[in-house]
Parts: sequence; structure tokens; C-alpha cells
Amino acid sequence: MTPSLHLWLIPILPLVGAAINGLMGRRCSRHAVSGVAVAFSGAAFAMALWVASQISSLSLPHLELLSPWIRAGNFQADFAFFLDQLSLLMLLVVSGVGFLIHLYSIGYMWDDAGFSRFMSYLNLFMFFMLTLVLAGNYLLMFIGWEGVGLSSYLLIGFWFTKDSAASAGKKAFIVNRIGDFGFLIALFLLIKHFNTLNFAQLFEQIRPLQPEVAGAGLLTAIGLLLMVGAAGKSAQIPLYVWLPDAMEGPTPVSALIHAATMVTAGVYMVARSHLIFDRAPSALTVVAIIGTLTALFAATIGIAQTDIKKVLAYSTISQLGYMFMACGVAAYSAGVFHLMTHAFFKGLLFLAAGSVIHAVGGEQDMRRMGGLRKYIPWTFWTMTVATFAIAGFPPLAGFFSKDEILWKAYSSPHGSWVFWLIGVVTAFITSFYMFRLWFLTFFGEYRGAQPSSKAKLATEPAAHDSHAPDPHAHDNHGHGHGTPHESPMIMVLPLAILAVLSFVGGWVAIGGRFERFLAPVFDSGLTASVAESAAETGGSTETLLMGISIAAAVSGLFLAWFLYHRQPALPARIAASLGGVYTAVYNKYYVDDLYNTVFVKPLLKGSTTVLWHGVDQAAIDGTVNVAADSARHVSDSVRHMQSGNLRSYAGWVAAGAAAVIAYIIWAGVR
Amino acid sequence: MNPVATPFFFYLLSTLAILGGVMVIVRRNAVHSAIALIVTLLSVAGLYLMLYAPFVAGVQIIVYAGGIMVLFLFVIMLVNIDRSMKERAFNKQWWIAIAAAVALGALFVSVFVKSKGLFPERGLPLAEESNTQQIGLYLYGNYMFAFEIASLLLLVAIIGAVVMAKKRI
Amino acid sequence: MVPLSYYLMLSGILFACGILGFLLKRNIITIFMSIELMLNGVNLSFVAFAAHWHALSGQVFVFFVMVVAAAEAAVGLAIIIAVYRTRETLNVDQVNLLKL
Amino acid sequence: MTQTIPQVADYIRILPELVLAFFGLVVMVLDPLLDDEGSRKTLGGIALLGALCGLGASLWMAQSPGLAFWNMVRVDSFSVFFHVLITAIVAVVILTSYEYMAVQRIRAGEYYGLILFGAVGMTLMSSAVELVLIFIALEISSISSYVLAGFRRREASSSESSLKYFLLGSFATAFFLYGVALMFGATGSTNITAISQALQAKGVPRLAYVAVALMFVGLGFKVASAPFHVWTPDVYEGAPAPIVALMSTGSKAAAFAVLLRVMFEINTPGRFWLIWVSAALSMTLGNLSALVQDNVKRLLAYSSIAHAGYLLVAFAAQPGPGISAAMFYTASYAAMNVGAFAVVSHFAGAEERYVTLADYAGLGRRSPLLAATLTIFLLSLIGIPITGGFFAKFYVFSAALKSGLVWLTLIGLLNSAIGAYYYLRIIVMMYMREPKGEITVRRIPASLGVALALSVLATLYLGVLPGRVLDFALRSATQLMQPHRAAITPAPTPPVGTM
Repeated sequence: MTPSLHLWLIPILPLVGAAINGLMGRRCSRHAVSGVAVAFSGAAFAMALWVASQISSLSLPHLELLSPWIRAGNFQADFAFFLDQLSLLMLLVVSGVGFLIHLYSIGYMWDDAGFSRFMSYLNLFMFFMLTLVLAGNYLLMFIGWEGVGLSSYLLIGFWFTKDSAASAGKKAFIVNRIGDFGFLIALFLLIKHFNTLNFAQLFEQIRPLQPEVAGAGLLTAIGLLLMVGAAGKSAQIPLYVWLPDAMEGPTPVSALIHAATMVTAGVYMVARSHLIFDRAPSALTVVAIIGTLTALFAATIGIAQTDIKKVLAYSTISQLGYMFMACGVAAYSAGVFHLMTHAFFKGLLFLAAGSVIHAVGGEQDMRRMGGLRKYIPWTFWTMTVATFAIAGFPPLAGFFSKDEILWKAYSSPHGSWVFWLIGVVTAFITSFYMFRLWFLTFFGEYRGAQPSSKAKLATEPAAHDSHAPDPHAHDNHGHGHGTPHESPMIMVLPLAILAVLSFVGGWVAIGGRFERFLAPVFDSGLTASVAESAAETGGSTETLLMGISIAAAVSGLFLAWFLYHRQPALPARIAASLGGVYTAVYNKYYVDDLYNTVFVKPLLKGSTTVLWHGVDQAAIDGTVNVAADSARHVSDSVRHMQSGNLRSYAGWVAAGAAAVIAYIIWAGVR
Repeated sequence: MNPVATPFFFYLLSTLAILGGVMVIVRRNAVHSAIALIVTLLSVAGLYLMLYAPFVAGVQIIVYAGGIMVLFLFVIMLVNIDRSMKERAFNKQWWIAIAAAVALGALFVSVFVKSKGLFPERGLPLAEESNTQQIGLYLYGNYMFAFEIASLLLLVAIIGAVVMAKKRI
Repeated sequence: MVPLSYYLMLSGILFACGILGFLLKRNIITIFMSIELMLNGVNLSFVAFAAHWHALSGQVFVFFVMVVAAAEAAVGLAIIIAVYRTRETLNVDQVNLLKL
Repeated sequence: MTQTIPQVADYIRILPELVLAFFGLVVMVLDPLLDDEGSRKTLGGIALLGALCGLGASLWMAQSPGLAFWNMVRVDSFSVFFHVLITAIVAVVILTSYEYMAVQRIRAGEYYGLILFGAVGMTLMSSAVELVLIFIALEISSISSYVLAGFRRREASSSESSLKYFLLGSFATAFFLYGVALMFGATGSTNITAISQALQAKGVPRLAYVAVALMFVGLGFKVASAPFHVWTPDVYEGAPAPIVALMSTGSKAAAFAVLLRVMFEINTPGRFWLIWVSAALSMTLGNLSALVQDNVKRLLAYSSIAHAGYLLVAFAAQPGPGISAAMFYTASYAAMNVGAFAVVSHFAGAEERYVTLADYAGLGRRSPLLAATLTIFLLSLIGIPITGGFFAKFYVFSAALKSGLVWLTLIGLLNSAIGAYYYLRIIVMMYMREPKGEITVRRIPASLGVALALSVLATLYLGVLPGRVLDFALRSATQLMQPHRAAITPAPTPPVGTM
């Protein structure tokens, strides 16, 4: 028996922080509150690092049984924590990124009236997320799962005086509930057939099972239901609708919950359940298809967005799609790898976006930004790293993970060139909209509000993206307008660290080290191993495909540069050349125009009208709204059963009795 | 065979009971309904006698007809009877009510008709002479606890009645 | 000898009469009387079954039903008086403050 | 017929009832000697003491399981479970009433007396194994709640609620009684064990089916399951809030105990689809009607109908996991609902003026503690993990799916999604809306604080460490299943009637 690591301390630490801040934060100074919040999340991170350092002396998977929990009949679930390479990785990512975002939030939320409440919620979120990651059985995992949903609801609705924030929070909550049913039913099925939810015993029972090739079967059903749960939490088609709305929350929340950690819980869950999926090929295919479609779909919507956070939100959905694509082709380690790098660069993107928003006084519309690189150099440079990383430029982190996924999508026995092709197209679009964002925000001229005379350049990092700030907050509205200004050090520091990670984070995979690290976890226990069949293709094809994906990234950059950096000057040049020569330059513009009308405009238009307005808003939101309306309608008519008249009530009872007796006579006769 | 249990008496008493029951429903005046109900109660008491249950028959007359119905009449007198009389006796959905009740009644009756075979006649009557004594033994023997706890029920009823009928609390 | 099922049918009819009265009448007191009618139907079948099974426990049960009926009558009529005090009516259709 | 004197053990097996009745009598005797203020303070204290002594007596009673008073009462884990649950509920309700009665300025002597007497009925329902006794106990608890519902004497709505409850309650009781009569006719006995033996030995006569249906009507009414639920919203709206807490948890728990005994110990024939349909209807109707409700008391009434539906799902499942899941659900529902109504009764103020959803706007700011506790209860009602409501639903649906009730599980889960919406409405109101008007929220008095703390602790305990309670429930379930199996002499006929 390996020595106890006291893993339970890791989630408990942030909980203590949350409790302290929640109960006493109101009465303490902001310094004390931030000290507590950072100290406890930092302690969790330190603990995680310590655990990582002990790993060589452990036999993984390492199971820590805290106490028996439920032993009802032959069903059992324990308070147990489960540490293997996968959960260790998740642990490090969650606590590390979480810690950085705690730091950042201190600066960002400093002047908000609900500062202590915010910090308390963040800590609470960390508690649930770490529980989810470390859970030794599905039940504990589900508790963390629901808990992160709850804290996400609290944090999205943080500026609850805003109607949109409140309803966004509610939407997130309810859509997530739908996904949770899938998860719950899957758990019930597991209980029914395996009588346990503990990972160790459960997987022991599943391991000897053979794959269900013909399609339908118990494991397929469980896999599909788990995928429903994952789709809800990780914002996949068709349950992604809540994530863009969730951007109503404060930006650090978007970074922590809706980019780096919580939304990846679905991927983690699928990876954790890989033994089930390995034996359910049709469920796996569904996962891959959903992931691929989501990746493409969300990316195309991302093109048409003008709100900087919405672009990032759709980008998150799209990147999550990549991860599911990887899981769907049974390349779990690739998916988890992308999960990790994505946590770095997307967390960074959101934090940098927050810094931008903060710099321009709460403006989120990219059309009213521009030229910001002069004003906020730190933000600019870190954002640049992140943008290149997400676009997949070597040697940044995103390149390695995305390339790995694309390669696996092509070469895996579960994969197909279709997945690869869509993946590459998506990579191109991703690169395009990210650089569009980059150019619009940082290059050209500043198109925002002009500096006003009374603008103060005080460090005013308050809740600028709250359009209707909490009335109890300080007067934090209006100060921000003026010349864009850099954020305080405490916000810049996390940016810098994440930038470094986004840069070097992918290097761990060089030479397949990452895959080997996770290999013991993802051993499918089946005879036909993924790795063997992949090895035979290898070599030149891989290099070729890698080249294509780099080319896609570069062309995305080029197109964005062409349209959003060069084109802004277009009107002026036309004016200059009005009376003059039709030069090659003009001709080039003609081509540009043609190109524009033939390719870009339809794409944009299609993206806007068909996908965004049509599918996203009308079809899916519409369905949700119609469902809500009709429920309300039915509710109103059902309510009229309650006429208040005693005799009609007695009539219901009598009619019910008549029905019951009639049925039972019929049943008795039968 | 016990001479009392003749079909003639059964038909007479059951006709009276049903008539009383119908009159309870159709009369507008609450006092008339109450009197019709007393007729039903008395004829049911007669039927109890035919079923070898003199004690229950006695209790039926004393408690029901004598106690409960007097209470009813008393309350009818207490409240303003004129106004209640003028109102229409039936509500508008009378046919739904009739349908539901008739359906229920038909269901019961059909069950009993069909279950006729299930209940073969048993010749031995219960001992009528010692009936009261036997019931007394039951009440203070096996049913002692139920009998005691029934007193608590009556206590609750008394408290409840006092609370609800008090002018102010 | 009258067969058992005749008694049972009579009890069913009385019970149905009670239901009918409950559903039809507007005066709260007569509605309450209908409940007594239903209880009588029940009692009759108890006594009939007691005769059938030669089991006195059926008659004892009837005794307890009567106790309960008396208790209910006392409380019920008091409640009716309380309602009458606040509403000045015994029409059940007008007692509908609470609805929807 | 045995003519012996009851033994000491017999009295120990009804000790909680004796203790509760004794304290009820003390309250009634002291009532005339005290003025209004004294009646509220002293008698409330005595009643609380009574409930606590009842709780202690229930635990003591657990030491001597067995039959008492010639097969009238059976003390087993099952009845101990409900005794403890009900006395605990009563204690919390009394704590809640302590302040409520002062605010409403109602003389409290009879009030506490009736609560204690009603508790006698409720506890007795869970241990009685003779239909006579079940019936009398049911009536004791019903009659006291009829009267308690009308205790806000200055309000017309309260007496209306009392009247509706009374008339419909008696109506339903008549159905229950008719069912008992037919069961007696079918088996020749009114003792549950004897009935179950008779049904197993001789096959199931058609009459027994009808009897089960009629008993189900009566008990379905008491537990507020569709389509016999119509009385619930009206009665809950008019009745005093602490009494609603008692009715929706205590009376309901007792009625469920009877239903469990009747359904499972008798192993009633033909129950499956009855329960199935009733469960599905209750969940759907309850949740749908609650969606547009603006009165919080009514909303919680509809929610209580929905929860009766979830609970009935467990009844449709296999007996073993089903009974234990139902018991666990009853306990956790009691914890959260008593708490929720405690908050409602505190917030309602004099004459229960503030009970609409709009009144709750901004409660999070005006009284953070009150809002936070209510939030915990509402989250539990939704079924969020680490609250009792989660495991309650979890066990019920897991039991249902284990028994292959896929559709019922799906309906239930879908319903709990709909349900989340209207509970969230309250939470959103409390935290995300500006307070309107100047509703002054009184400070939380010590008694209510204790009541809330107990409910919160119970809710969280059941949500974090459900193991012990569930274990106990499972053992009770096996005990409940055993006696008639053990008592049956090996009969040649196979068990009949399960459809």
C-alpha cells in the first residue's frame, strides 16, 4: 500500500477559502479577502505540484479511500479519490490556471461591490472542479459536475441586476440540467448492471467485455448517454446554446469556467470513461461526428461576431469540438493534450480580452477598438502569442495539439479522412477569425471614444463590462472612458505566465512523450490496439498532413490580414485613383472585390444569416423559447383545473376513483 | 332459518333506504333532506338486525339517528335557512355528476353481481342472543387499544369543534 | 334467505347516492349529509360481510366507523359554522376565494 | 380470543404515542390557567418538550421490537423510522410556530394540543398493522389537521381551506373505508398480516382488486397524488404556514407509511399501473401547474404534488430498493420542505401578507441569512448534489431504472428539469431583483434559528452522508417484506397477484 497523499486536502482547501470569504468577507478588507482567496487556491496548486513530485514513488492508479459512503445492498460508492496520470494532469491544469485567474481577478474585480462574494464563488468553483477531477467514482464526479454547474450559474449571474445576466445564468443552468439527465441515466444503468460506481471496480468489470460491434447494446447506450451529459457541460451541438450567453459573466469567469476548466469537464469525463467508449464503437462515432460538426459550425459562426468575447466563446465551442473529435477517434491522449494547451491559450485569450475591454472602458465591440497595441503592449504581446498558438503556428502549443488531433483523425482506425478534412477547414477558419480579431483590435487606428478632458487614468480595473453596474457598487461607470490604458501588474503577471505556457506548453509532446505518459490510462484492454495500427502509416503522410495544416493556418492569417488590415485603407486609395490610371494595383483591387463578393461575402452572409441567425438563434434558441412558451401555456390551462370550486374537486376525485376502479376490474378480469 | 330475515323485509327496508337516499339528494330544503336521511339510517338499522347485528343496529339508532342527525338539524336551524332554501339545489354540471356517480355505482354493482358466485351461502347464523356480549368482549379484549385510542379521537373532535365554533380565539 | 350480494348491491347504491349528493348539492350541510350516506353504505357492507364470514370483527369495525362519523360530524359542523360566520352563505359555489 | 392483561412491553411499544398524548393533555389542562402571552410561551415550550420526549421514546421503543396489543401494533425498524421522522418534524414545526403564533396574535393552547394529538395519529399510522387502528389513527391526524388548517380565524381563506380539506378529506376517507370493507369481505380479516396470508393462500378474489383500488383512492388523496391532488393548493394557501409544513411532511410521511404497508406488506394485487399512472400524472401536473404560480405557498403546494409523484415512482419499483428509496425520499423531503415552510412562515408576517413571489424580490439583500437558507432548501428541492434532495431523487430513479421502469424514469427526470425552473424563479427573485416597497424582515428569533439550522443540517447530512439513513431504510424494507413470508406456512399455491 502506497502512503496516503491526503488528496482530500486539495479540494477542501478552496472550500475553506470559500467558506471564510462567504461568511466573513463582507466585514473584511479587500486585501484580506484577496489574500484568503489566493492563499487557499494557491495552496491547492502547491499541493497538486507536491503530488506531482511524488508520482514516481507511487503505483498509479493511486486510490485513496476516505471513508465508505454508501453501501446500500450490493450497490456501493465510496468517498474515494482516484489519482492517475489523467487526473494528475487535470489537477495541475485546473489548480494552476485557476490560481492564475484568481490572481487576475483581484485586479479585475477590485472595485466591484461584490468582491468578496466573487472570490468566494471562485473558490467554491475550484472546490467542485477539483472534486470532479479527483473523484474516485462516478457519483462523486457527478456531485462535482453539478457543483461546477451551480457555481457557474452563480458566476454568470454575478451581475444579477442585469436582466440579461440573470437570464443567461438561468439558461446555462437549465440547458446543463438536460445534459445532466443523460449522465444520470447512464449512472443508473451502470448501477443496474454493475452494481458499483467506483472506477476501480467498475472498470475491472468492463475490461473483460468485448466491443459491441453491431451497434446497439448496453455500453453503447451508456456511452451515448454519457455523451449527452458531456455535450451539455462542454457546449456541443445541440446543447451549446448556453455558452455564448454565459459571456454575460465577468471576464475572469469566462476565462476560468467557460474556457479553461469547467467546459472541458465533458472531455475529461469521456476520456475517463474510455473503457466504455472503446467497447461501443457506434457511440464513439457519434462522439466524433458531434465533435467535428461542432468544431466547424461554431468556427463559422465565429467569423461573423463583432463582440470580442462572443468570438472567443464560439472559438471555445469549436476547440471543444476538436477535443471531442479526438476522443471520438479513440485518440484520448490527443484530446486531453489539446484540453491542456487550450486551457493555456484560451485562458490567456480571455484574460487578455478582459484586459482589452478594461483598457477601452468596457467596450466589447471590436469595430470600436483598433490600434491598441500602442496603448497596451503587454496585453498585445501576450495576446499575440495566444492567437498564434490557437491558430496552430509552430512551435506554439496549439500547433502540437491540433496537429496531433488532425493526424489521429486521419490515421486512427476509428478515424476517417472526412474528419481530417473538416478539421483542416476548421483550422483555416479558426486562424482567420482569430487574426481578424487580432487585427481589428490591435492594428489600424483607434476607433473608440476620444479621450475626454476629465478622464482619469487611474487604475480603475472595475467591472467595466457591466453595462448596468450594480447600484451598490462604487461609481465605476464613466471613469474608464478615455485613452486606453494598460492593466495593473497583478493582471499582467498571469497573462505573462500563461503566454509562456502557451508558447512552450506543446513541447512536452515532442517525441510522443505525452502520449506515453498517458498510455497506461488509456490502455483499452482490447487486443487491436490503436497505437499499433497507427504506427504502420506513419512517416511521410504525417509530414504532409502537418504541412497542410500549417498552410491552412498561414492562409487564414493572410486572408485576415488582407481583409482587415489592408482593406481599411481601401476607400482612400479608390478616392486617390478616381481620375487616374487603371493600374495593376487597381486590377488587384478588382480581384479583391471579386474575391470578396464571390467568397468572403457569401461566407459571411451565410454565417450570419443561416448559421447564426437562422440555426443558432431561430432554430435552437427558438426551439428553447417555443418549448418554454408552450410549457407556460399548458401550465396556465392545467392551472384552471384548480377552479376553486369544491364540487369540481370532488368531481376530479370521483372521476379518478371511477377510472381506477374501472381499470382494476378490467385488470382483475384479465 | 331465522324468521326475521325474510326477503319481504329486505325489499321493504332497502326500498325505504334507497328512497331516503334519493330524497336527500332531490329535496331543496335541508331539513327535508335531514329527515330523509334519518329514514335511510333507520332502515339500514333494520337491515343490521336482519344481519344478526343487534348491537350495531342499536348504536346506529342511538348515535346516528339520535345524536348525529339531531346535531345536523340543530346546525341547520342555527344558520340562516331561508337563504339557503331559495338557492337552486343543483349546480349546472349536474349531468356530469350524475354520469360519474352512476358509473361508480354501476361499477360497484357489477362487481357484486359478478362476485355472487364467490360468496356461497353459509347456513350458520351468528349467535344473535350473545351478540352484544361478544362485541363487548372484543372491544375490551383484542380491540382494547383501538377502543382507548378512539377516546383520543373524540377528545380531538371536541377540542376541534370548540375551537372552530368559538366566536373569537 | 337474502343472498349476500343483494346487501352489497344495496350498499353500493347507497354509496353512489352519497357520491351523487356530494357532487350535486349546493348546500354545504347537505353535502356533508351525503358523506354520512356514503358511510352508511360502507357500514352495511361491513355488517353483511361480518354475517358472511361469521366474524364479529366486521361489526366492531362498524362501531368504530360510527365513532369516527360522530367525531367528524362534530368537527365538520363546527367548521361549517365558522365558514358561515365569515361568508354568510352555505352555498358551496360561493366558497371559492382560493383558486387557480 | 385471548383475554389477558396487556404487558409492559405492550405499553413500551406505544410509548411515543403515550408520551405525546400525555403532553397534549398537559397543554390542554394548563391552557385555561394562562393568558395569551403565557399560552404561547409556556405551552409552546411544553409542546416542544413533548415532541422531544416523543423522539426519545421512539428511540427507546426501538429496543423492543415486536407486536403489541394482540396484533394491533407492530414495532419494527420501519415504524421506528417513521416515529423518529414524525416526532422530529413535529418538534421543528413547534419551533417554527413559536414566533408565528406571536406574530399572528393567535391564542395557542389548542393549537399545540392539536399538533401533539395529531402527532399521535401520525406516529400510530406507521406502526398500526390492523386496519381499524390505521383508520382511527388516520382520522385523528386528519381531524386535527382539518381544525389546524382553519386556525387563522380572522381570515376567510383559512376557514375556507379548512372546509375544503374537511369535506374532500371525508369524501376520500369514505372511499378508503369502502376499500377496507371490501378487503374484509374478500379475506375475512382486517389485520394486515392475516390479509396478506389469506391472499397468498387462497388466491386473489376479484373483490380484493377493487378493494385495493378504493384504498388507493383514499390514501392517494392523503398523499396528494394525482388525480386526487386537487385539494392541495387551496388548502395549503389558506392554512397557517407552519401547519402546511406539518401537513406536507408529517401527515404525508404517515400516509406514505400506510401506503407502503398496505401496498407491500399485503403485496396488493394489481397495483403496478395504478401507481405508474398516478406517479406520472402527479409529477407532470404538479410541475406544470407550478410554472406560472405567483403565490409561494401555492407554488410549494404544487411542488409537493410533484414530489409525491417522484415518491410514487419508488412504489412502482421492486420492493427492496423501492421501499428504501421511498423512505429515504420521505425523510429528505421532510427536511427540506419543513425548512422551506419555516422560512415562508417567518417571512409572511402578520396575516400572512407577504406570500407572493414579488414580495420575495431582493430578499437576498434584506436578509441574506434567510435567503441563503431558503436557497439551500430550494436547491435541495431541485435535486442539486450535496443536498438531501439529490440523493432522494437519485435513489428513487435508480431503483426505478433497476426495475426496468425506463419510461417512468424518463418522465421523472424530464419533470425534475421542468421543476428546476420554478424553484429557480424564487432564487432569481431573491437575489436578482430589486426589493420593492418596504417590507421589513424581522430578525430571526432563536427558536426559528434553531428550526432552520436543524433543517439545513438534516438536508445537508442526507446530501453528504446518506449512507446510514439509507442503510437503515434498507434494513427496514427487508423487515417489512419478511414477516408475512416468515409467517406463511409453506403453502402449495405460488404467490399470486403481482402483475
